[in-house]
Formats: sequence, C-alpha cells, structure tokens
Amino acid sequence: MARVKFLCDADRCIECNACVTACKNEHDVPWGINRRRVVTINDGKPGERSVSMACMHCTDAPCAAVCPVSCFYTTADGVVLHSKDLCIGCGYCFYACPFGAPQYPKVGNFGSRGKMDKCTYCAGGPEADSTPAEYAKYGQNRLAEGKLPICAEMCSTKSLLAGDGAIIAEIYKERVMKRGYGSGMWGWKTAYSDSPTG
Amino acid sequence: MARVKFLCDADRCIECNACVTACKNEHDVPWGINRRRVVTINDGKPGERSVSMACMHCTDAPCAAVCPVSCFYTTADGVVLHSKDLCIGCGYCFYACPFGAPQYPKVGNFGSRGKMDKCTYCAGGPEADSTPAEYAKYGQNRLAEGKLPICAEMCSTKSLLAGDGAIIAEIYKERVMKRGYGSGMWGWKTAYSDSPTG
Amino acid sequence: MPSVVSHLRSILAPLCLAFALMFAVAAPAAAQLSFKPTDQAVHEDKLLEALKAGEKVTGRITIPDRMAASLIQPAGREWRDFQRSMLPWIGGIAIIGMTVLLAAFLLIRGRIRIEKGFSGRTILRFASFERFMHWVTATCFIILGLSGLNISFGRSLLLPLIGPEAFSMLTHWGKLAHNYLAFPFMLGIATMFAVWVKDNIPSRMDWNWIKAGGGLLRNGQHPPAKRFNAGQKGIFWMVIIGGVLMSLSGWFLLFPYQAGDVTSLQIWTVVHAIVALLFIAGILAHIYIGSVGMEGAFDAMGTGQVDVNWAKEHHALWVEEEQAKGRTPAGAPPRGMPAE
Amino acid sequence: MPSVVSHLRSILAPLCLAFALMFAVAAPAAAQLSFKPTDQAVHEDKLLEALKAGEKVTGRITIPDRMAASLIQPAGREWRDFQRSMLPWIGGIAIIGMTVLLAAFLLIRGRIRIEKGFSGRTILRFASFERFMHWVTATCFIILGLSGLNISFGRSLLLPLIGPEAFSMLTHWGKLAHNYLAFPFMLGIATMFAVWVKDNIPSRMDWNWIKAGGGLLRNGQHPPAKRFNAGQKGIFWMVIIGGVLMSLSGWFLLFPYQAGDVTSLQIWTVVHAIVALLFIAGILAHIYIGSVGMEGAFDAMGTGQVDVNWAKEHHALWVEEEQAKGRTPAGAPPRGMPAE
Repeated sequence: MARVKFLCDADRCIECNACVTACKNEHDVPWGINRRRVVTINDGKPGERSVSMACMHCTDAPCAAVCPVSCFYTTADGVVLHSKDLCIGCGYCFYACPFGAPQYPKVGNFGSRGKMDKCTYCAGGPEADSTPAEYAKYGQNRLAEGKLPICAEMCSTKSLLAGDGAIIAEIYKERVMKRGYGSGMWGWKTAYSDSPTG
Repeated sequence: MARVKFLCDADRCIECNACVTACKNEHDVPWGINRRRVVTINDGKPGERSVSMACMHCTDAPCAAVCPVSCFYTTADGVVLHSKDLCIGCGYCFYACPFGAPQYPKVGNFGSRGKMDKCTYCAGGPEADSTPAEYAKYGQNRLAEGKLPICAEMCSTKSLLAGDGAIIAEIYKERVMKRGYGSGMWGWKTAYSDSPTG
Repeated sequence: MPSVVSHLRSILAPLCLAFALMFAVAAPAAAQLSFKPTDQAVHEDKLLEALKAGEKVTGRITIPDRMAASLIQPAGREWRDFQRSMLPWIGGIAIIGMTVLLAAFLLIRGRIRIEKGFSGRTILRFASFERFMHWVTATCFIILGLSGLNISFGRSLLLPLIGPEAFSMLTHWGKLAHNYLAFPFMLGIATMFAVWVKDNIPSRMDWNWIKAGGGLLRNGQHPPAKRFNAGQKGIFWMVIIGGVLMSLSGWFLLFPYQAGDVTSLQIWTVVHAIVALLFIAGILAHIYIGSVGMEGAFDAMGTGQVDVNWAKEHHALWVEEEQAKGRTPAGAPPRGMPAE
Repeated sequence: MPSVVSHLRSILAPLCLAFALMFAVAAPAAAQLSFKPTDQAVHEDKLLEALKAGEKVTGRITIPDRMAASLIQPAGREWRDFQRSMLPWIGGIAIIGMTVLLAAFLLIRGRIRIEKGFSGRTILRFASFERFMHWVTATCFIILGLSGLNISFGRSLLLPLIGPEAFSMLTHWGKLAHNYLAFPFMLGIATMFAVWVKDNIPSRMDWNWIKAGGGLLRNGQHPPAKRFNAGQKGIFWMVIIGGVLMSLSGWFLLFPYQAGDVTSLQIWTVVHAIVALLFIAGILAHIYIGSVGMEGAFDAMGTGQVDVNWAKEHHALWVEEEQAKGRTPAGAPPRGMPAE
C-alpha cells in the first residue's frame, strides 16, 4: 500500500455522524473520547458545511515533533501511531495538533489525564497485530486484516474517503470536475503540505 | 424493554448500504452471507424506493413454525433467535420466511448447506451472553450491553429504526404527518400483523 | 358601448395569451417546486395487493446473491400454512386412513389363503437379482420414508419424547441418510422399470381382473393373470410414477436453486410431501398384501420360490408359460404346513 | 395611424404587465432550479486565510465536548515551532550563557574572600524557620527545574542515553513530582514573601550599592547595606515575581481547560517555559554566590550563624541594628581557619 490518507469532501457530508458511531463501536472507545467527530460550520446559514475530522496522520506530524517522550512513530503506510506504554499523558500533542485529534480519558486532577488516545487509522498500535493486548489499548487492527478504516467504509455519501492518498485525491478531483465546485479537501494542505486541487 | 422491532422508512433510505457493511463488520459475517441487504425497487424509474431488509423478528414467526427441529425461540424482548447447535440446515425457514432472512454458508452438495445464519437483532444466541462461543456462532450481543442493533444505530438518514415497536412506530407516524406522505413501514404488517399508520 | 367592448377584447386577448405563456413557462418550475414524492410514492400495501399468487416484491440488489433481490415473498405464509396445517391432515388421512382400511380388510376378509393348500412343489418367481433390486429399493424406501416423516411430523411426535438435542441429532443423521439413500433408491426405481416394464404393460385381461375384484374380495374366484396381475401392475406403476415424481422433486431439493428461486423450492417441497404420503400409503397396502394379507405371497420376494398352487391360483397363465418354456416346478420337499 | 399606435399601446401595456408578473412569480422558482452550491460554497483555503493569529476554524458539534467544535487550529504549528525551534535557543542561551558567565567571573574575580578573615565570632542571620522555608522551596525548585528541563530537552539529551522505556518512566515520575511539588513550592514562595518582604523594600541605599558594583567587582569596597543588599533584594523579587508567574501559568496547566481552550494552554506553556528558563538562570547565579562565589556566605543558610566580620563587611547597618537590639554576637569558639 502506498501512503494512506483521509479526505473529507465537505460538499457531500450530510452530518449523519455514522463515522463517529462506527469508530466508537469498532474500537470500544470509552465514554468521553471521540476519535472522530463531525463539525458543522456556518450552521443553519448559507454555505453550511459539515466536516468529519479525526487524526489526519500528517506528514511530519506535529504531535510526534512535540512529544516529550517521543512515543509516536509512522508506519510504512504513513499512519501515525503512538505507544500508550510510553505516553505520559502530558497533553503536548493536543496543543500542537491542528485538528484536535488527541483525546484524554481524564481532564483535570493535577494534569494527570491518562494515556492519550486518538484515531489509529484502524491500524492498532505497536503491539503484535490483532492481539487482545492491542485491541484493549488501540482497538481493532483492520489494516492488518486488509480492511480500510471503518469510518470511511461506512460513510453513506462517500464524503469521507480513506486509502492511497493519490487515488482518493484523484477521486476528489474527478468529483469537483463533474459537479463544478468544491469547498476543498479539508485539512489536507495542513496535514500533508500539498493540495492536488490547487 | 418492550417488544422490539425493526422499521424501514423507505422514503428516507438513500441506499448507502452502511447498514449492510456495519452488520457484516460487527458480527464478522462470512463471505456470501448477508444478514441484512438493501433492495431498490423501481430502480431508475419514478417512485424508486430502497428498503433495508433483514429478519424482522416476526410475531408468530414463520421460520419457527416450520422448523423441523424447533430450533427457534423468541426472547422476552420479542427477538427471534435460533440455536445453531440444533439447526440441521434443511432450508425450511428460508422457504417460509417472507423476507428471505435465513442464510446458509453453503449451497448445493446434496442439500447440506451448513447451519442457518440470520440477523440476531444484535442479540447473540442461546449461549451465555457476550462469550467467545456466542460471538463465534452468532456475532456480537449488543443488546446484552444495552445497545441497539448496529445497522439502525449507524443509519445515516435514520431510515432504519430499531427499538421499542411502539416508539419507533410513533416516530414514523410523526414523520408521515410532517412530510405529508409515506410509502409504508416496509414489511411491518407482514411481520407484526399490525399497521399503526393504517 | 361597442367600442368599450372592443377595447376590452383587445386588452383581454393578449392578456390571456400572456398568461397562457406564463403558465407554459412556469409550469415545470412550479412542478419542481411543488414536487411531492407522494404523487409517485410506492405504497407497500398497494404493491402487495397487486401481487399475483406466488409473486414477490422484487428489486435491484448490489450484492452477488441475486435471490436477495426479492424483498417480500408473501407466498412464504402459504407454504407455512401447507406445512403446519394441511400436511398433517394429508399425512393423517393417507397413512392412518390406509392403516385403518387394511386393518378393517384383515378383520372382514381375513388372510387370503391358498385355496388348495401348499402343494409342496415350488416354482421360481423372482430371480436373485430381482429380489436384490427389490430389497435394496425397499430398504431405501423405508429409511427415506421414516426420515421424511420425521422431518414433517417428528417435531410433534418424537421431539417431546426424546428432547431437543437427541431429536436434532437424529434428524440430522436422518437428513443425511435421506440425501444419500436417494441415489440407490433412484437407481432401484430405474432398474425395476427396466427389468419389469415388459410384464407390466396393461392389457384387456387386467380389466377383467379388476372387474372380478382380483379374487381378493371373495374366496374361490381367481381371474386369470400373466406374470403380474392388474393389482401388481398398479403397484408397479405407482412405484414408477411415484418414484419419478419423488426423484424429480427430491433432486431439486438436493441441489437447491438449480431450477429456480425459492418459489420453485416451495412447489417442489409440496409435491415431494404430497406424493410421498400417497406413496407411503400405497406401499403400506403393498406390504400388507405381500406379508400378512396373503398366504404364500411373501415367498415370492423371500426365497424367490412360490408354491405351485399359489402360482396357479394367482398367475395361471404365467405358470403355463413357464411350463411351456420347460421350466418345470422344482421337486422341493413338501413344505411344513399347518394341519388344515 | 394614431389609432394603430393607440391600439398597439393598449395591447403592449397589459402584455408588459403580464410578463412582469410572470417573472415575479417564476423568479424564485428559477433561482431554485439554477441553485449552484458553488455560489455559496465555503472554501477551506479562504477560511484559513481569513483567520487571525491564534484563531480557529470553529463550528457546531453534537457531542458534549465543546472544544471538539474547533475544526482546525493553525496555531498548533506555531506552538510546535516554539517548542522545537525557539525553546532550545532560549534554554541554551539562558542556562549555558549564565554558566559560562559565572565561570568567567570565578576565573577573573576569584572567590570573594572575607577581607578581615574569620573573626571566630558569629551572629544569627537566618532563624531556623527561615532556613527550613528556604530549603524546602529550594529543594522543590531543583526538582521542578530538573523535571521541567527533562520535559523540554530530555528527549534530545537523555532519551538516547537510557532508552525509551527508562526515559518514559523517569519522565512520568518527573511529571508527577512536578505536579505535586508545585504546591509546597507555591507555599514556600508565599511564605518567603510574607517573612522577608519587609526587609526587601527597595531604598535609596540600594542605588548606591548598585553604583558601587555591590563590592563584588573590586576588593575592599563594601557599600553599606541593611539586612539585604540590593543584589539580594534583586534575587528576592526575581523569586517572588518568577514564582508568581510560574505558579499562575502552572496552575492553568495543572487544571487544563479551566481558563479556556487550547489556545490559552498554548500561551501558558510558552509563559511557563520562558519564565522557567530565566528563573533557572537567575537561581544559578544565586547558588553560585551563596556557595563557591563568596567565602562565608553559605553559613547564612547553612547553620544560620554568619561570621561577624562577614556580616560587618556586607551588612554593616544590619549588624549595628542587631547590636542595638542587644543581640550580641555569640562567643563561639574561633573557627578553624586556613593559615592565612
């Protein structure tokens, strides 16, 4: 597999939140943590758009850059993962992340927030693939089973795309060509420092 | 919980097939078996409607009536389940089911189709709740965890409803009142011998 | 006044035209705006009402299983009614009815004796291959029949006695036996047809035999018959026709969806069940007459040698034919007979 | 002709009216039909460009976590740059710079001796409570400082030496220590302020002391001072102001999201880090002068008793005040001095 990415085509998102539900369900994500969320801008006004956002698995990821214990790593597919064994829950990745992806099970009591949790691109963590230990910490490892992230697989309007960055960018470009407009590949430039649609 | 039912509001279904995907994913349903499917009638013509269909968990279920080994039972919630230990894979339930719900892992070789598989309303089977044995045979037992079926939970347009029959029928009636039309609660009368919308 | 009218007309005419134009232009837009899905709505109720018997509400599906395109098949309910309501009646009348009939016959007519008693000399009626063929087919039939009856009625009759686990296992093995014994049974039917058809062509003589009641109803009356009398021919053709129907319907159940969708399977199960019950009833009569019902009859399929007196009474012409061929009765030692 | 014109007018006028009406009616319908989402499209690029510094692209969210309504916060990148690029420079200049400065000072000026040598008689400079307060705060400061430096620079300096597991565990315990020792540290700062503020009010005398270089630059020069000279007052106010800033910024990091969203946390971490580095640099100078840098100075916080000669040289007015109060120097046995 080439470099995998997420792409959210906000012109298609109907804010159904199925991606959010699917993610929570797939990984048994605890209360209070949302690895994915849908944000609606200009709500109720002309130009309303909804965007499904999670960790974008950035190129040169800010979270990895600022982590005091260097608990992040990038897989061969370009997925940004982290080790909950090394994480000290300091919150630095959340400060640096442009997308608000890192989540913490607790907030408060003397800054001890627990181990950071975030979208794994359904690719688990450093543990051996598809083991109960991996599941308990990071959720399902769908990539190891040859499956793509459940959020995108389940997207009813195929607004959220996951897969080879080149291919999903191509799909988006074709859509924009065909329908004649596009509000942008949300977060793409920020995450990957490129913008195939210019 | 009262008598649970499924309700498919075909005027809302956008044929995204997320319910199908969610179900297959939730229960690790093998290749070739679809516990849920989306059927589109009048495809491409005026009056096109898509309906998500699975086991409706009928009142006085035909499958239970015709099973030669009486392997079906109805839970206190009104969910129709079956025991794969007792099932002999004869296919009778499929002949009697108005909704084509029963599925078989094999077709052919001298009528040995393997144990029947069908929608469990995410309620597992006769095994102890949420055990690996139950998962292997029937998939997740979400009801035991206080969750509703994943197909309806994930429905992007809330076309597919699951839950207390009285409540979801009420929701549907309100919708019909508000929008001024309704193509019917698909399969409801056939499955439950009543029709709250007349 | 006329000028006013004329003026009004000259105003109204273009106005009407303009309005007509306006509606012509605005109509599609208005239609778009006032689009009510209800106008073109598909009502499930109406769809179901419009269905003819056996039809299904069917659409398009995106999964490979084409049969899944059937959305609702109301025929399932009729099939269920057949299985749970009609079949027990058909089975009850056919099987219990035949059993009562045979019991009454035995009670009234009694066992049909060899009038002249056993001669002690026998003649070969069925060669060993014929007997082998008969018993293989018969054994298959009995197991097929019992396992079939178990599928239809075991749930009511046997399940309460032995419990679900034992019953399910029994039924599972019964199903396997049913599936695999179908093949020797079909072979047996085909072989029987090939071997015996030449002796089972109906003839005028059969009509006389039937008119005479086959000699079954009264003592001392024995209408002449060749190798098979009309009663036996009836059994033969029942077995052949019933066997073919069972094989055909069973074949489609053995290899489901080869001949069509669920509707055809529903039809074949109904055919299979009705023919099977009539078949079983018929074979019950066959078993009766070949064992308890008639003295000396069982030997034909038992040892293959029948007593000459029995043969002469029931198959006078066949004995003559055999003797003409030089096949004289074997000089067997006199059979141990009851002191009658 | 006029009649024709009049006639035409009488036709055209209502026609125009009708057309006007037609457009009035059809216009919204046409707008509906030709609706192009692109006309009102929200372009991510434009949204991002329109953002002011520190602003976020924010919308509505249906989950309870209100902070999740922030869609994109470009400020994260600036915060990252601060952490990874600026902070090492600030830290390097402040800490390494101060160390180099002190080393140079020691090299050039040498250790500042008691000119008249140890008298052997001492006077109480800091009561035991003051010393306890000082050392509790100092210990907290050292652990806070080291664990803080580890958070910022441990990844580069320590991680490669001891490996990720050991480093992560160390940093985790360091973080806990940092979080909990913050409280005694804050208490210490508050107590120091309460106890010492009356002796640290700046006065004209301090100005003279500073002009004279505090007697540090040249031997034999000792500008008069009360209990604390201007240098010590400087340390005091650095500790108080630095401590308050560290406490304030740290408090918001200890209890995140009490004071606002991620932006305020970004700001507080930056404040915390910069103040901390300057604070550490300042305290390095304090440690130097109180230990290696000046003969007899450590005793003040060590035993609490300073040599009378040291006291007279550095705090002439304070010694006079103490003697006026009747607190005479203790007749301690002559201190073991080097033979100088």
